[in-house]
Amino acid sequence: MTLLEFSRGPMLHFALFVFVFAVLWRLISTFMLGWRKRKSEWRTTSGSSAVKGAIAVGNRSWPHPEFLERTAFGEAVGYGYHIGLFAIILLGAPHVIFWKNLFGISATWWPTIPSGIIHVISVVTIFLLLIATIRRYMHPPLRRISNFDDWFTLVILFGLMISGVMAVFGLGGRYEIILAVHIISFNVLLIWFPFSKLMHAFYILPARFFIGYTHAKKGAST
Amino acid sequence: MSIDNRKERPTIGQIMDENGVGRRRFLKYCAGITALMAMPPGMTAAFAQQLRAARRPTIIYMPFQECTGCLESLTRSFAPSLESLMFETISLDYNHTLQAAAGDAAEEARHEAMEEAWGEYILICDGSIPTKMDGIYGTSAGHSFTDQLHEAAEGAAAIVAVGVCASFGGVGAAYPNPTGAVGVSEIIKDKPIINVPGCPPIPEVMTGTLVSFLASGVPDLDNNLRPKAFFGNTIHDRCYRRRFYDRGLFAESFDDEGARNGWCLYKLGCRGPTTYNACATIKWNGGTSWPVEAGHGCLGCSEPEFWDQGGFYEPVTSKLFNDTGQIAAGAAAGVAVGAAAAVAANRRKKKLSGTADKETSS
Amino acid sequence: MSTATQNLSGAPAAEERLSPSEREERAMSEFAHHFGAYTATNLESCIHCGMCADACHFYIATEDPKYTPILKAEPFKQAYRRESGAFAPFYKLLGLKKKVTVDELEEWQELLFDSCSQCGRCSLICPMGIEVAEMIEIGRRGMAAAGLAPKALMDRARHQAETGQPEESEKPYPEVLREIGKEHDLEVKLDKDKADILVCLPRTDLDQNPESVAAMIKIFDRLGADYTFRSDALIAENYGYYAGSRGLQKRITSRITDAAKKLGASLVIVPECGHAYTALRWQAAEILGERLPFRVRHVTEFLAEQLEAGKLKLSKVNGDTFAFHDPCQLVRKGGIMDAPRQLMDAMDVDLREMHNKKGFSFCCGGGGGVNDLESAKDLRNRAQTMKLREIDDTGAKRFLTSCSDCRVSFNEAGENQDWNKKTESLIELVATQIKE
Amino acid sequence: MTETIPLTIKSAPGKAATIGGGVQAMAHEILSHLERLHETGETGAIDLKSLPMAPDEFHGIKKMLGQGELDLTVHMDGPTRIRETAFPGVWWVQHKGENDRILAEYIEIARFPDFLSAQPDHIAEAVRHLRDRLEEQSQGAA
Repeated sequence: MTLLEFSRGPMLHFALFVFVFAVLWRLISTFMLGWRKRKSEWRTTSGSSAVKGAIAVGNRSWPHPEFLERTAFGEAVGYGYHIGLFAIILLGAPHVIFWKNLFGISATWWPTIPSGIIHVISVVTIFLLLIATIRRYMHPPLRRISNFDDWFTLVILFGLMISGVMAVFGLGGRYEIILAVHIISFNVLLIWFPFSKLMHAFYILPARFFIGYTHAKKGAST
Repeated sequence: MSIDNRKERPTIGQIMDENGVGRRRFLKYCAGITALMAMPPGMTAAFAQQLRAARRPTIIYMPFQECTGCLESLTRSFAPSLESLMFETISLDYNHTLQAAAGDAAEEARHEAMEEAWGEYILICDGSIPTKMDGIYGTSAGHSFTDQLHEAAEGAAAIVAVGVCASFGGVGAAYPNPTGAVGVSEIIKDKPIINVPGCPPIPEVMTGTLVSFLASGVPDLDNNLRPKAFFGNTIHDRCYRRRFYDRGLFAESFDDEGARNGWCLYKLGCRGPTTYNACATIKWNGGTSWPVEAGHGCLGCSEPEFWDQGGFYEPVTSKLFNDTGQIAAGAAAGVAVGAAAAVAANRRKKKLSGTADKETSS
Repeated sequence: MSTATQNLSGAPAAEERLSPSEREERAMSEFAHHFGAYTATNLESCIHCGMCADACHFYIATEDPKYTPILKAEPFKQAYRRESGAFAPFYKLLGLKKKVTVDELEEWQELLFDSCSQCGRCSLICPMGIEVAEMIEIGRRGMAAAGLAPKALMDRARHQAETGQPEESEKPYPEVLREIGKEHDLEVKLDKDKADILVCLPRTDLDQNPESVAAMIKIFDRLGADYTFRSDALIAENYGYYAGSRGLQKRITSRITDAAKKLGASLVIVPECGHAYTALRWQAAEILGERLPFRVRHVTEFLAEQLEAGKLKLSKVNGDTFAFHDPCQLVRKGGIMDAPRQLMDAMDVDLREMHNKKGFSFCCGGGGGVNDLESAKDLRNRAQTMKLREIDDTGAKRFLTSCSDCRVSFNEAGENQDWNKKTESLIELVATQIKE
Repeated sequence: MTETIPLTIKSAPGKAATIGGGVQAMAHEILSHLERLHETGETGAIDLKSLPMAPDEFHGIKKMLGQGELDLTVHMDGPTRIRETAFPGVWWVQHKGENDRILAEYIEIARFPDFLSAQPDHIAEAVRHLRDRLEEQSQGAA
């Protein structure tokens, strides 16, 4: 079995299994920890609070202008690499094929972005990730609260991005080896995902909803 | 056998002169060869000089588990011209399939040829070698292929494994590999081996490899023992459809608009990105065309495990998840373990917060 | 457990005698009380983006990374990861999350008390929607349980739980109230047996701003409300909440809720005090575990209702320009978004808004008990400097707010920095403009 | 001394800029070879067959290089065509085999195409031959 076959065969299977298993484990156990019944006299009904909660899910994506002066740079970098990553993962032709094969769907509607643009996005995204990393190291509060989780996640992302770019541009060795390294880093990401901060991809929805909901009940700012 | 019975052989230059081949004709031939090998054009004259000085080689061609496709390809490589003369020059002193002699006479001829060039001949192997049950799946003249290979390899200057079978086992070694077929390099470890894989290999690549060996010995090889001159780039790197890949334009089926427009065949399973060969530049049938130009993706025939890389029509990145049961099991287990973890955590919470709760309830 | 009851009995030295392991156990026990799906979601969500620092006045004023809000919640987070999170057994088994130790808690005392005024601005900035302030509040509760809350707060909380007022005063506060009434020629309705409305007062006003107390009396008189003050439930502040002690907070809250129930009141008025509002409006029912049989309203909220009902008539203020500080607990966290501005509008106040206003207003620097901590003085002064500059930037001549604790803070800052503005009470202004 | 020396060319060099990046890159590579030839006499060559080029790029290069004074065709197992481009020192060499199949095609940067020069081993042999001939003659005379 070649490295490539291993990476997209047994290892991918294992990684997907771990991913699904542990993500559900973490989410289910979080949401089953019990809910406190609140007894205060609320300003709004549960229904309209829920609507406000749903709005908060979207609203929090855009920072309040009051904070922008201090956070604009961090926001821009964060936004930048998130958009970059999603564009590459969801709209890059080889990835689209990967997802289609993974889920066994034909999905002819699924669009792709021309590779040339994806290449540019990739390089920009790596650059932004680099800035984010430097910022994490240089910015005092960020550095103070960073832990292994943050750094290791960045390492995986870099591995993934750089191996991907190398595979595409035919750098650093034979394509199938680099491709295998790329897929292996993806597998590592899948396995690491449920145990790491990457879970924010899932928690972001309930967390934003809750703050929107509870603040709406008090009439507090969201 | 020993080197005592060796015979002196003429140089290629002498043979060319005898046949009235002009020097510039020869130089032009070499320009073609060096171009094939992606050598810088400035090297042509030096290459020609080296080749002229080389002695006419003895070539022993040993077929094992093969289909004769590679030999067919090789014999079709040359238009009736100087190239055919080159082919005659390096012509085969022994080849089962081509020679008129058969049986004991053929075996005798082989031994004679080997003896005359002991330690200097080039051994070309074709086909995989079965190893299971002491190699009884393939025998010839009462000897197993493994034994024959060992014997022939002993006196060889170098071995050229022609075709994916001789190189990596090929179709014979495909799952479940009932005969235990392997490539030459799995058996012979003490001789220089050059793999020229393909199903079949490009004829020009075969002759190019031989000629370059004559001129300058074992060429630069990759980690699969293939000459880098021919196997240094992927099909994808050199493909004329590459720009469609770069622009994200793909044929989705063999009869759609994309296919008619000549877009990239990646999604239709083209193995170009992981296949190292020279089809995209040298092409086939004397430079007429090649599979991708004909509208079909590369099958990856010059790669190890050619037959076991998944369906030909599944993209390179595919052959992924097919066991939804496993995922469902993972999901179910995740839910169950998550719920159990929550129950345990809640129990732990009750235990831990006992004092605190008493405090507030008091 | 005997230690628990001792704590509640209020013996001053009880928590000082605790052994380190007892402290750890009690902190853990309090943290565990707050474990649940809601807190878990908050704690699991953090991506360490550090943005909350950019919302916090203490960080902005000092640029010291230890004041990053989410970092203040670390002990609680650590306890959660170790004991309640999905992978808690592994964290515990592999020692990835250590037990929260006394040393750590002691280290965090400054972060949880001195450098957090519970203003909740960090909860607004968090891109993940984490209730950072609430997580810090739980940290405080663990500290209080472990007997590690600042003595200044704990002693006052205990005193208030026992006697109804946080500290001995020269005269008991009901006495002070009566005297203020006499001085201003107002009838003080104190200790009526039945009344529709129970009104509380900030002890800081009783101590330092008698005008403000008089204004309250005057306004309720003019409205002809059926109200009373109660000696046993006069003080609005809740030092139990400041200290983070659930037990003491509950006892102090009960003084007011019990009195209101006895009165048969349908409404309890929280005076100009932000934390009192949070404690009574949003936490009383939760901490008592029951729905309250009366409504709780802040005085500005109540007055705005009266204004709308046409019962309150105000005359116009002329000339001066005003700035207004939105108290965090009332506005950002309490949801009183419009009431103060409705009142100001009715008086035709020429309001010059600050850059950070309403829900985004910066804290006065002294809320959440920070004003009571001597150790926090320097830190709060630095935060106040920033705030004063923002007020001056409005160009307004006069400065209003609606929280006595904020006034204490601004007065202190004004003295320290030779600030030329006097912090005025919105209620006092209403009292002067109220029409017959 | 300001007047320029006119180059003798048959077709003016085309404008490369209108063709695209690949042609530009090729032009720069040729230029650096040409500079080296000019300064040190070092020759160079660029293989055209091994470059994956689109037909329009290929024609772009051809158009850019233009046509110079010489255009020779040598028949030898198929035609070999050697063209001087509009830039002296830059040669376009194309070897075709039987059936017009292109064996090799390259741009050579040299004073004179290598294919046309006599090679050292050829010359060595020529020396021997001529000497043999002279000896034969002198023996015959004797």
